[in-house]
Amino acid sequence: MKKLINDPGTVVPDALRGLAAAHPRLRVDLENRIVLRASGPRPGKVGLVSGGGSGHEPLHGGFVGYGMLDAACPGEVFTSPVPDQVVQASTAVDGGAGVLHVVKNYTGDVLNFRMAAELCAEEGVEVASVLVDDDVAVRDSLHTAGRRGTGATLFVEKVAGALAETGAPLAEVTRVAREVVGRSRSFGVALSACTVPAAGGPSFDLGETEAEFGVGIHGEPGRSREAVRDARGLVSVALDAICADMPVSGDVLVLLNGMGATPLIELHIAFAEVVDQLAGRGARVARSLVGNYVTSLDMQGFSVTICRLTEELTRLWDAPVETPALRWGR
Amino acid sequence: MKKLINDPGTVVPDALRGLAAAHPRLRVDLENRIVLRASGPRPGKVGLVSGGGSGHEPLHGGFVGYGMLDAACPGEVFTSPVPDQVVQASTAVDGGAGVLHVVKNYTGDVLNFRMAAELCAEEGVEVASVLVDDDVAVRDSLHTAGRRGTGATLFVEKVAGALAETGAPLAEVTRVAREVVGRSRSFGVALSACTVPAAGGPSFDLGETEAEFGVGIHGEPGRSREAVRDARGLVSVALDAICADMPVSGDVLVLLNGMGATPLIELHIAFAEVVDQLAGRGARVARSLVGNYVTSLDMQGFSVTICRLTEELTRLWDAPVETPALRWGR
Amino acid sequence: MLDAGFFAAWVEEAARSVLAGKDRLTRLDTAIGDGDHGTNLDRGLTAAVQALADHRPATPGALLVLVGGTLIRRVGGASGPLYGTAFREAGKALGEEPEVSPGALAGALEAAVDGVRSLGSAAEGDKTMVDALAPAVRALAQAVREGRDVREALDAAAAAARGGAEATVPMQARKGRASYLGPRSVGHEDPGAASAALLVEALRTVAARW
Amino acid sequence: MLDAGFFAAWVEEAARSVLAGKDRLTRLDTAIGDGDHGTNLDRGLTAAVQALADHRPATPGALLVLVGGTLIRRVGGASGPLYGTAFREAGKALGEEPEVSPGALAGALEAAVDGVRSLGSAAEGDKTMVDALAPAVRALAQAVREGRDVREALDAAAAAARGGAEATVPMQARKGRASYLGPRSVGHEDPGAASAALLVEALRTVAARW
Ligand SMILES: Nc1ncnc2c1ncn2[C@@H]1O[C@H](COP(=O)(O)OP(=O)(O)O)[C@@H](O)[C@H]1O
Ligand SMILES: Nc1ncnc2c1ncn2[C@@H]1O[C@H](COP(=O)(O)OP(=O)(O)O)[C@@H](O)[C@H]1O
Ligand SMILES: [Mg+2]
Ligand SMILES: [Mg+2]
Ligand SMILES: [Mg+2]
Ligand SMILES: [Mg+2]
Repeated sequence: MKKLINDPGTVVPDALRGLAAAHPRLRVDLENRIVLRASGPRPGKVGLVSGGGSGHEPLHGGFVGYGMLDAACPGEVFTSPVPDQVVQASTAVDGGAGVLHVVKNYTGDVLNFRMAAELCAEEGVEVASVLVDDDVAVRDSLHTAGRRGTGATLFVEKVAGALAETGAPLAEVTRVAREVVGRSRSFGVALSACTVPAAGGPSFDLGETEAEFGVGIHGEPGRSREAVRDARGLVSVALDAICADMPVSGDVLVLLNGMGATPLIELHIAFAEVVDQLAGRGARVARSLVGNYVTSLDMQGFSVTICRLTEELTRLWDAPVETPALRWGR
Repeated sequence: MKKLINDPGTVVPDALRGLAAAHPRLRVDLENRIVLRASGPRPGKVGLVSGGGSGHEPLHGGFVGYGMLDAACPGEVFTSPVPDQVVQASTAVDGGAGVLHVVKNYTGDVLNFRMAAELCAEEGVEVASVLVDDDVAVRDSLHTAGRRGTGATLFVEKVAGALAETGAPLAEVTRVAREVVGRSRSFGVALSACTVPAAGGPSFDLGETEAEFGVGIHGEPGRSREAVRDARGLVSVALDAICADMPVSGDVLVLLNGMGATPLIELHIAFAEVVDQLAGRGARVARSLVGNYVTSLDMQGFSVTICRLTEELTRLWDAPVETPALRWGR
Repeated sequence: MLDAGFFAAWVEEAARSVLAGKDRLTRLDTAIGDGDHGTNLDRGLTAAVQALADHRPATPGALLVLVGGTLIRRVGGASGPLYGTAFREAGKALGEEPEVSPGALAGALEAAVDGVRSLGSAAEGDKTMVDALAPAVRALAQAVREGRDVREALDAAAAAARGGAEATVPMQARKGRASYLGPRSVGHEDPGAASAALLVEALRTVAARW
Repeated sequence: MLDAGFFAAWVEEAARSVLAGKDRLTRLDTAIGDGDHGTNLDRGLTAAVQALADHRPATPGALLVLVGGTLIRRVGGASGPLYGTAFREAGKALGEEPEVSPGALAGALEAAVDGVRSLGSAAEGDKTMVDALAPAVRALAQAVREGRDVREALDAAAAAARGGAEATVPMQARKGRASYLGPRSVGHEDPGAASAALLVEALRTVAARW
């Protein structure tokens, strides 16, 4: 394992120091591992808190700022944060209008955020939660852990963040966040595994001509291992899976997301395929984002996330945002 | 070789289609392979044109927009553009105040841009050129091809672009561009080679414990192959090389750049080291950028670029910019 | 007999054993999860040992509650809240008694498993730590009911835990990260079941030399 | 004898030979450059063959100027302008004559090398295409001066080009991308010298069957 790190045991604190130094508009509480807006909470504004395991950068710390998150709680690599982090973040960002927790649907995230929410309630902070579970590679069922939360998390954070910025009440912000989840689906493909620093080796071994279909963002193997195809073929597998789960038509928002080690030139090639193939399926890519946003350490591969837009969602997506990783409109 | 591409022969046009679809504010001339601002030339404003081989994304196409480039000319992968592209781009962006060519110092780029400049002159477009040669890994000499242009290209494009936006004349824009070059130095380290799609295999083979020191951005081997170190050690090698060439003190602008396949979490770790170690050397990181900006396809590794700031350069760096890959202040 | 010192010794032995088995747990989690289970539990138990070194509660109940809270505060992931709850529920069940009878121990571990089950809503057969914990607690309770001494009873519990962990190999996961793999989760031992077996075995080890 | 048809045949033969040697050229360029030389030259010569198919100029001079322009327009990189200039200068030297004498051919190729030298300012020994082109042109001129026929003269030129390319192996590069490697550029054949040898050999091949 060759990595640009000092020590597998200090990856998260070392990276947080760098994040803090790179972004003066963030306040990084190194001791408690919380990333906050330097400007502090705004009275009357709903606070948005998210978090999860590290290794998915820029998610979530890179999305803290005007129009998006108020705080992010980074756990260890691929390990959800602990309740204390979430409680402290929630208390810190509460402007009196309550706090929305954006939680990706993993057992660890769900349990730790649930415990945190209970503790917040005890401390008098009103908390609502939205569970993001957009990954169609996982068969949904009442009897399982359900679907993973992946790329749609970015959409939820952006859209709910924009609405929160207008002073909308917690119930409204929660409603729109849930609406984004309901209208969004994702599918991921890996061309290589990732290596968790503390594990020291790749999370699985792929042959020179194999790809993992239906992977998440934690290096877990996917739904199936198949022969690799060209960008056109891989995109078509992803769109088939998404469209089989959610009929896609009309105007959509697309995230063509890199898994961390796939260069932008390749992501653009895949994105061109997405646009063409969605047109063939009767959908128009009205808004989009192409890049490494919801990553899986050094994994090669990509995911596609599609959100069926409404007028409101489009407006909130277009609203100004000013974070390290996403910025427009101001 | 596993890549998210359709065909090694169509990488550049396929990616340009994706770039066009992802960024409505760009006008991508697919036939002539030019990336332009959709808004067209502004009368009286100096036009900024850059270009080079593809495979370094977001450089240069991702830097076309307000406050930075007017046009980019992407060549084949790692192959400088041809003169026709540069001539057409220069003609297209000329607002009557002349055009500055930002050229990275590689024989191919130099020759093709020189030919283009001659053709531009014949067509009545006034052209000046700035040659970026910031890479201290290459020993400079009158008898060789000289130093490579790497990370400082981004600084030149940003700073000169900001000055051009104010309506400054070509001579002024050229002067400030040259000043950035004179005050900037870079050094790169590779943890893995990259794979040129048409070549089909890695550009060199590195052992599990080896790193290449002093690499450029074209997968060429570096100045030496040595034992890999931790982030602290690798950063210190880079800073030693830079500081041996250019005394560094006072306020500096730093680009901690990923080579394409190094995840952001690792870049932040390395950046924290840069900040600490520069402080130990008497310099303060006053401005910075951390991410994959001047890449080498799917290479793992990083480079550090340092520019000794002046008041003017700081102001121009801070000026608004609105491009796909760099955006702030509006 | 089973005083706070005994339970402190258990936590120390568990930490040792998880450290020794860390790479194996991480390998198991790499196969059907995300490769952090060994590191997670090691971090948590190391913190728990430290917490006990800083301040050793006087009663078994308070000690286990402290350990559980430490796990919740330091582990994260799925196993942090689940193991944390297990220890907390066990501690709460023990109340403020300074010494624990075999029957009270069995009752506390039943409370622990119930806590895990109600938090994670996993049933036996879902391929989780419950598949090691539940049979262990059943075997313990059964042995205690049969009047066996605590060492014999914990031998039975440890054997049942190990057997339960091994029995997860052919299961298809329905809870936790491994469930994402569907049929591909079959053929691997569940990392949480494996670590649960280590914890019960550590209890047996400490009892044997107590 | 050496009419436009002959030069068109040369370009076709060169394209064939570069296509066949493409992977080798790219491998050489991967070792001390950026791994695109084979692709670059193949793209350029394929375009040149196409350009000649679309419109075949009547004179050797115009034909070579067209080929050179096509290379400049289609290759990019260092080799595009350099080879493009070589063909253009050769073509310009030939003027508007419909047929080319051996002496005129030697003069044209001298003009070609001069063009490369003045554009790239590489001297012999710098480990570039000049190290194959310059000795080839010298051998050609010498053989023509000695009155040998064009086939023999081109045999000598091809041998000198190949020898010149091989002689780049021990050189340390001072021009082009390989110069970045400093001493590490020693021990590899220069890709541009290798392709230059292919071009001169193609000329010999066509002459042999003309
Ligand atoms: N709902 C659940 N109920 C009980 N145990 C669970 C549940 N979900 C996961 N687990 C256990 O947690 C283990 C994984 O722990 P760990 O790797 O530390 O957390 P994570 O899955 O968040 O990375 C699994 O092997 C399983 O035994
Ligand atoms: N200054 C120069 N003069 C002559 N030939 C040169 C010069 N620089 C480079 N070359 C030749 O060009 C070849 C490389 O061509 P190519 O790989 O197509 O371009 P690039 O180096 O831009 O990738 C080198 O092997 C060398 O022979
Ligand atoms: Mg985990
Ligand atoms: Mg090249
Ligand atoms: Mg895990
Ligand atoms: Mg080359």
